[in-house]
Amino acid sequence: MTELVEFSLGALVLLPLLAAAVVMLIGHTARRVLGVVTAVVTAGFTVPVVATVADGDAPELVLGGFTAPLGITLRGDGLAAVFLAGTALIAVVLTVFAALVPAATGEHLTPSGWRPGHPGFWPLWLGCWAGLNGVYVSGDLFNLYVGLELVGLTAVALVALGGRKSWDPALRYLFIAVLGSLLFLTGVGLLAAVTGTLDIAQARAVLEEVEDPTAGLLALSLMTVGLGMKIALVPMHRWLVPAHSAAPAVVSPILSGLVIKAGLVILLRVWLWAVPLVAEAIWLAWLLGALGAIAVLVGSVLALRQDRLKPLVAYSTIAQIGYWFLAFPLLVTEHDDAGAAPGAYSAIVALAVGHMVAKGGLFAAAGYLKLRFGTDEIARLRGAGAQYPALILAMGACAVGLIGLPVSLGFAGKWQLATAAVGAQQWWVVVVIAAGTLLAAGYLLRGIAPLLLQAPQESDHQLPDTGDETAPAAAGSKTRAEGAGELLILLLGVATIGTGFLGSWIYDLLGVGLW
Amino acid sequence: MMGTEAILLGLSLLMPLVAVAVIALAGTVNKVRAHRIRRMTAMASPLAVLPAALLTVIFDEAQLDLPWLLFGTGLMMDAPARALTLIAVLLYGAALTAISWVKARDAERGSGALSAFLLVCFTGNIGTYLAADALSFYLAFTVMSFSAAGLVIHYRTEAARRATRIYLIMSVISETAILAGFILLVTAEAGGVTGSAPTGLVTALLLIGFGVKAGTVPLHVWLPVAHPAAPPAASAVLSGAMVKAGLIGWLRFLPEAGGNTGASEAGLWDAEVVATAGGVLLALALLGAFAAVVLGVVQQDPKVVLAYSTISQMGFISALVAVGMMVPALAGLTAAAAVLYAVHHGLAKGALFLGVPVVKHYGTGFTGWLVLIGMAGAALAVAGAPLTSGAYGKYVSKTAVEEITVLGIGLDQILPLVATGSTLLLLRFGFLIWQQNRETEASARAGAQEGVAGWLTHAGPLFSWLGVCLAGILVPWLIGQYWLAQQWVPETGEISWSPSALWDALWPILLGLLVGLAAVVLRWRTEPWAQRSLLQPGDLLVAEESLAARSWRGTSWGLDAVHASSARLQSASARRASQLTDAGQQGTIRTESVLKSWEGSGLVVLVLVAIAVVVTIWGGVW
Amino acid sequence: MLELGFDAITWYLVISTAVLMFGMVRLLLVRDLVARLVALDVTGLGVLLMLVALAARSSDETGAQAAETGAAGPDAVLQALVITGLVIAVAFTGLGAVLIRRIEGAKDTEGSDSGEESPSTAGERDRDD
Amino acid sequence: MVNDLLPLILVLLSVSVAVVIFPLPEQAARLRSTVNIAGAVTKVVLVMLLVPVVVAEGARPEFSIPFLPTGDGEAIPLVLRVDPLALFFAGLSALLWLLTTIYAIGYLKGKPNRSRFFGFFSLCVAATVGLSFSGNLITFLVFYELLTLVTYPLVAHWGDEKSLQAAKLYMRYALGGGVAVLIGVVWLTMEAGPVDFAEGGAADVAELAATSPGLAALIFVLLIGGLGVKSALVPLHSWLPAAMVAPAPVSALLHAVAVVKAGVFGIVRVVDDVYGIEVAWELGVLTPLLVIASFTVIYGSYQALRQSEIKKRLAFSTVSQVSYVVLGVTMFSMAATAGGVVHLVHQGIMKITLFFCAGLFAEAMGAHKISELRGAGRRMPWTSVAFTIGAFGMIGLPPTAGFISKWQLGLGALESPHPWVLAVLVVSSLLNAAYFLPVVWLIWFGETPDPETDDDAAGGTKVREPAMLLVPAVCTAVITVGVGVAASLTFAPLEIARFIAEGVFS
Repeated sequence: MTELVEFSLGALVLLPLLAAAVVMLIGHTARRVLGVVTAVVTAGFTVPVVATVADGDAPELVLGGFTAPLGITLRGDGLAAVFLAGTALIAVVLTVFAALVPAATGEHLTPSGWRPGHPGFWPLWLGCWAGLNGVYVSGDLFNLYVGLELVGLTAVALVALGGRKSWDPALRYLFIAVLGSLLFLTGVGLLAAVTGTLDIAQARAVLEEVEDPTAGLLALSLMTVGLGMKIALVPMHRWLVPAHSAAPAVVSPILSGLVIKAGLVILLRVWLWAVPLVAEAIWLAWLLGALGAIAVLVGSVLALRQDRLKPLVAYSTIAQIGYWFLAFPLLVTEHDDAGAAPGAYSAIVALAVGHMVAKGGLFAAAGYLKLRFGTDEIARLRGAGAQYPALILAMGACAVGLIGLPVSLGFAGKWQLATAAVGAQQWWVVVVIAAGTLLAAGYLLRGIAPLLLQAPQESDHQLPDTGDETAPAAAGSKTRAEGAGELLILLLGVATIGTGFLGSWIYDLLGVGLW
Repeated sequence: MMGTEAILLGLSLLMPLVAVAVIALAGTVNKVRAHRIRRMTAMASPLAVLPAALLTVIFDEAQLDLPWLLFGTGLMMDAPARALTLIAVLLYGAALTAISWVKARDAERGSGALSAFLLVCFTGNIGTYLAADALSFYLAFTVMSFSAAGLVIHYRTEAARRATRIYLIMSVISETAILAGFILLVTAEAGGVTGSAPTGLVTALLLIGFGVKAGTVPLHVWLPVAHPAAPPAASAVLSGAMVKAGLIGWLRFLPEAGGNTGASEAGLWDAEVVATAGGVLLALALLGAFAAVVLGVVQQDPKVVLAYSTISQMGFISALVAVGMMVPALAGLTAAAAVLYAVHHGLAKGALFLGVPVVKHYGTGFTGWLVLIGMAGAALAVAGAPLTSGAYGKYVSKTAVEEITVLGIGLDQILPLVATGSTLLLLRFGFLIWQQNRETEASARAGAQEGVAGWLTHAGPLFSWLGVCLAGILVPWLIGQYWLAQQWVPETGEISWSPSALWDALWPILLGLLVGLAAVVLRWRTEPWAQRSLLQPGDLLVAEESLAARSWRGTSWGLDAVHASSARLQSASARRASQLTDAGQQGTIRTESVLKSWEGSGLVVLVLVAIAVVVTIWGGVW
Repeated sequence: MLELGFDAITWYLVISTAVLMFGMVRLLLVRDLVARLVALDVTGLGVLLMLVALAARSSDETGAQAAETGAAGPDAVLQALVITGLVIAVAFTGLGAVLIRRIEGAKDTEGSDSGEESPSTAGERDRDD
Repeated sequence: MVNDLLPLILVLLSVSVAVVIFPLPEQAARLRSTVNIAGAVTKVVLVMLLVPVVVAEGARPEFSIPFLPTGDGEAIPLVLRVDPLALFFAGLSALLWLLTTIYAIGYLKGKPNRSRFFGFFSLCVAATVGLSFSGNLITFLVFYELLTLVTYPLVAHWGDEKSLQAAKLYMRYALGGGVAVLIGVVWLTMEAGPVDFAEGGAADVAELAATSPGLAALIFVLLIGGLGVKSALVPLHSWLPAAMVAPAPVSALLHAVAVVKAGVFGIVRVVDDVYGIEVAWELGVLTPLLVIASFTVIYGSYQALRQSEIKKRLAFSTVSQVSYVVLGVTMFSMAATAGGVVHLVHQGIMKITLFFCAGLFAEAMGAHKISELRGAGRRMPWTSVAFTIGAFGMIGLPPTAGFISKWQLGLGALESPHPWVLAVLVVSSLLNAAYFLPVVWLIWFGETPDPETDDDAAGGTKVREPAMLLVPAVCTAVITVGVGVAASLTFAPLEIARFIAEGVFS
């Protein structure tokens, strides 16, 4: 049995990479088929890994027999299993969606003008997925860096698929991503220089003996700032909104749902596994906490003011990112009683996975609406709910996940964060959570309610610039495939509510291979 | 097993309700058949009263417990209940026949509804008499008082609607007062701890609550307005039976007032508070008795005069109750006297009220003489002339209150003066009826006498009136001798026909006649005084209405000002709050837009990296 | 040579940090895209130079316990990092260049067609917002 | 055994009805109605089956799944447990859901978006039943928030500007309340561990109150503040009259059964089953809540007096009547608690009658203002009879259910350390009479018929009262009188309420 598990660990990373290479050679329709097959098979491979982790032991695979420090070990512990499962779920749904609705994969320039659908989506997306899996399961810093770069590169290219207006944001995203990874590389270099090894477990062992922590601390802070750029923490978030809203319909959920999670996982690996938490790192944690709180408030306020759907959802991402960093001070509280840290850690993971599912669904729905109606202005989308009841219901369910209302992972995450905060006497965290929840309800209501409760023939709020105010005309009738696409998004909505019940299962899973 | 009397008790309440249900559900079938059904049930409605009649006549004791109804209700018939129920049966039976046994043509408009309301009132009324505990009494009392509104509004004229409005307001006040009183009463009894019970509050609440119904002075304003507005048969019942519910309420539930064992555990209520309350009640009762005469005499409408006579007679009865409260020893005696007098008054007043239309329709020709004798007999009874039930009632009550003196004058001297007052009122009533009869005589002649057979079935009002008159003569004696005698009034025994007793009954009436004669001789014109608001029917009412209107205008103006200012305040603060949030949001957007440009965010990133590196390296120093 | 008491490796470290700093400042503050791309490469080279310096420094430090790494020369792990870093820098520079060309290309066509209506860009205008 | 699955089945029943109804196309009215009514009937039957088992034999069927992790390993479960109080509220909502569904089918015939309406309608009832069966604070919080979410589209059903504004106001209040309850629950769970509802109060909450009373009182204020929003205590009540723009069945179900009762049910749970009445009394938090409730009772009636629209007046009457329950529960006497709990059901039945009739008047006669009701007695006799019974119930006249709870509250007031509450009850019933009797007066004796045409048969222009709307209204009116008259039957609401009160004080 263990060979299957170890084989699947390796297959998780290498199969999508192989498929990415193969898919470049075949025709457009064949790409969609191969894409879907690869997605299903890769998801299949996650099952044994998650099963073994659920049983309590963390499978390891040493690639090519080279043991550390030179060789590469893939380790599937609790954190990896949870993120693998979440990514698999979202990836399969989005892949099938992309296959069913090719127009959602961007636009490509043909001599006779722009045509919907971009075949280049498939290799980039499979490469990105490979990078993601690589980041989750890799046990050493070098592999983290390689995975991170693979994800960054493919993500920038995926954004660029969105046609002319997505190139500029893609370029900006590129600059920020590369700068971030360079800082991360310096950090890795420093650590390697100090500890002589790249393997996380060994590096930690060495660092614990070294009595002068500045080197480790410098590496930690550089890495944190670098990854902060890639995850778009508040002062460095400006690239995310244009990039995620200009990206094609199926790419935005991938970006918001999955790509920024890679940065977060690496951050957690570095903070909790690689560098032993020393007293001096407290100020850095508090800096992150403060930036997180600002992110929650600024992100929500700006989302309130948006009048287009996709920027609104993008700003909501920035707000949700704030929650993850809000928990950092709780990880390193002085009187580090056993209760607070694991609570805060599992809160971050629950919030992240909850966000992954909910944001994936919401962005996919927003993109789909923009595809169908040609615009994502909330005022002109008024009454779109009448023709797409399932879609609006999915958006509602995802909104529940994002606001953090009960029976969603968002709620479980906020619950654990609040309990950890109360346990560590950090009352300001609870206040920020409450304010964030209410603001989130505010902007999501502003975005979704007009779609649900149409009164299109109402003339009183006629938009000055648009001529006709009849119900927004959908571009042509809904094909069967698009109908199926809509149901897929509904599946994501239902998943948001369904995963709500897994709060305690995820907590137990995370206990495996804890730092 | 449930005795036959218990079944009869249940039936007496159930039968009327069944009839009402039939009338109400008749609405579902089509128009014509519905009308016929309603007319048939109305005609049959007097039968609904039968079980109650049988119950009172045959049995002297009855007990029925319904544990599931409300909080567990019990019905119990004892001596006073038996007497009063019999009177109610007679009056309601007469009223129902008077309404329905007439030619279809001149039947009251909507007679079905009127008999339905009468039946519901009947159930409520005998319910109050037969109730064993506070809860069932309150249920019956509410049913009676709210369905009585249906009687008063019947003609739907503007006057009737004003009367009903006032009646409803007063009965709501009385209901609430009684509810609070009963809750206090029940908890005090259940609690049973001596001395702690709020006697003053309970007595005050019950006095007010039942005072409204019994027409004691300050609360009587609705009576002279409501009774005339109702159809004559209904006002007979209103004056004859419903007013007595207030009395039975007092007898049963006033602390230490009633003879029955229920409320008077030794020491639960402190006595002198009850006594003072009794004094107050006595003063109000006497005031009511005499003021009503003065106000009644100047009225124009015969039915208003009768209403005022009811107020004065009820003043007489409540005086008896007050004495019972002041001197607990006399409680049993005065209660019996009050009940007896109530019986007499019910029948006599009912006869007079029923007589009003009878005089109009049958006042002339062959039946004229019969009507004249009957009306005169009833009037004499009310006035308390010798050999009539009135004399008997007055005699019993006088003996009951011998020792009490009010401001030095013996109560037994004052009470007869009430008789003079009522003679005056009745003279006025007679004059008005005669005057009214004279005007209508010319037109009535045209109505030729129809055939004897038709005459029989359509002379409902005449027969019912005759029945009540006869009952008025016989029944009080019957009740006095046999029903009440054994329990309460053992020592008076036979009423003595000695000349002195006869003279005691006679001189007040002669005095009244003398005054009346003097009035006619001096031809006092009453018209000029009539316009003054104080002398309008319901006297205090007009003043109260204008006062209420003015105060309502004042308060509503003040309240609207308050609400307007609070609304303004609210909108101002809401506006300021939204400006604040708007400014805050604008601020965040402006700061955030600094990061919009590449250089802007680049600078911030640089600063952040610099901070991270500097603090890490030199962090250790702090 | 200015003797500041640094041996060669520390000099390299100082120089590489300087290159890194200048590259980053230039990258974050310049408006022109191509200049920014060049600055990106300079920063990349700065980082790689630092890694090389670190590799060298750790080699002579751990020279004594060279046994377990079995490599007398500079630290192999860091060298592997440098090579990978180079490869990734090349990949990103290529992607950046393509994007800049497309953006500049799009800007030019927009500038020129403001005069006359050219068929090829007709398609673009209706996707204007 | 099957009993333990029953609470889950009851909750999932309405959810499955919603899942079936949502995708139904608009025209499939017949299928939608059958599914709806079938679901409602089965629910009522199941609840009836539970009554003897739970009340008589004292069985407590329970269903629980782990839901939220706590620091020390074992997870806080989602618990659905049926105890008499839960059954009490679930029975009320199941019965009234059936009647309101019939009413809604009739009311919305031919109107748009019916699938969406009935879908959210059944979800709303699922949330209410879930809330009543919840066994610990977390589950209660979950269904409390779910109720807010699910009722938003119902309040904003018509989709016009007014209802959107009202729905937004409602959402803002309800979510604010929800967040307050969340913080309270988190704090309580951290301080006293996961709190399970237990008769007579949870043990660890009691020792928390013993160790740090200040903290326990603060948490109590947070919880009651959050729940107060939905039970429309005065400072937090302004969403309720605004939400009157919703269609009649929604305002009937929301303001008589689901939303308003959820808040008050929560308060009863917190006071009786979390803190326990004695602990709350020692903490001294009951008296201020009692004062607020009394003020709400008077203020609600006063505001109702000033309204000129029927539904607005009923809304403010709801504000005042719902606080009776809070009044009863916080008076610290067994009879008063029984009175408060029984009023939970009675008020629901009476108020839903009034809302049904208001909907009927609006639908058949187009009467929205009270002045337009003149002469309705003649034109719509059956609706007017139902309305009159409902109004008499609200005033608290004997044969109706309202009298039972008012009498019980009165007795409780005198037993409790706050006898002055009897004065509040008296003043409020006077005010009730002041704003309900004129309406009844207008209906029956409003118009003075002109003498010429006043023959009884004509009866003015009779308005057709649609049967689908009339039958539920008359049913609830009959139940009002039935419950009032047969109050002391074995499983009548009053007996169950007394049974619950004994549990609370044991």
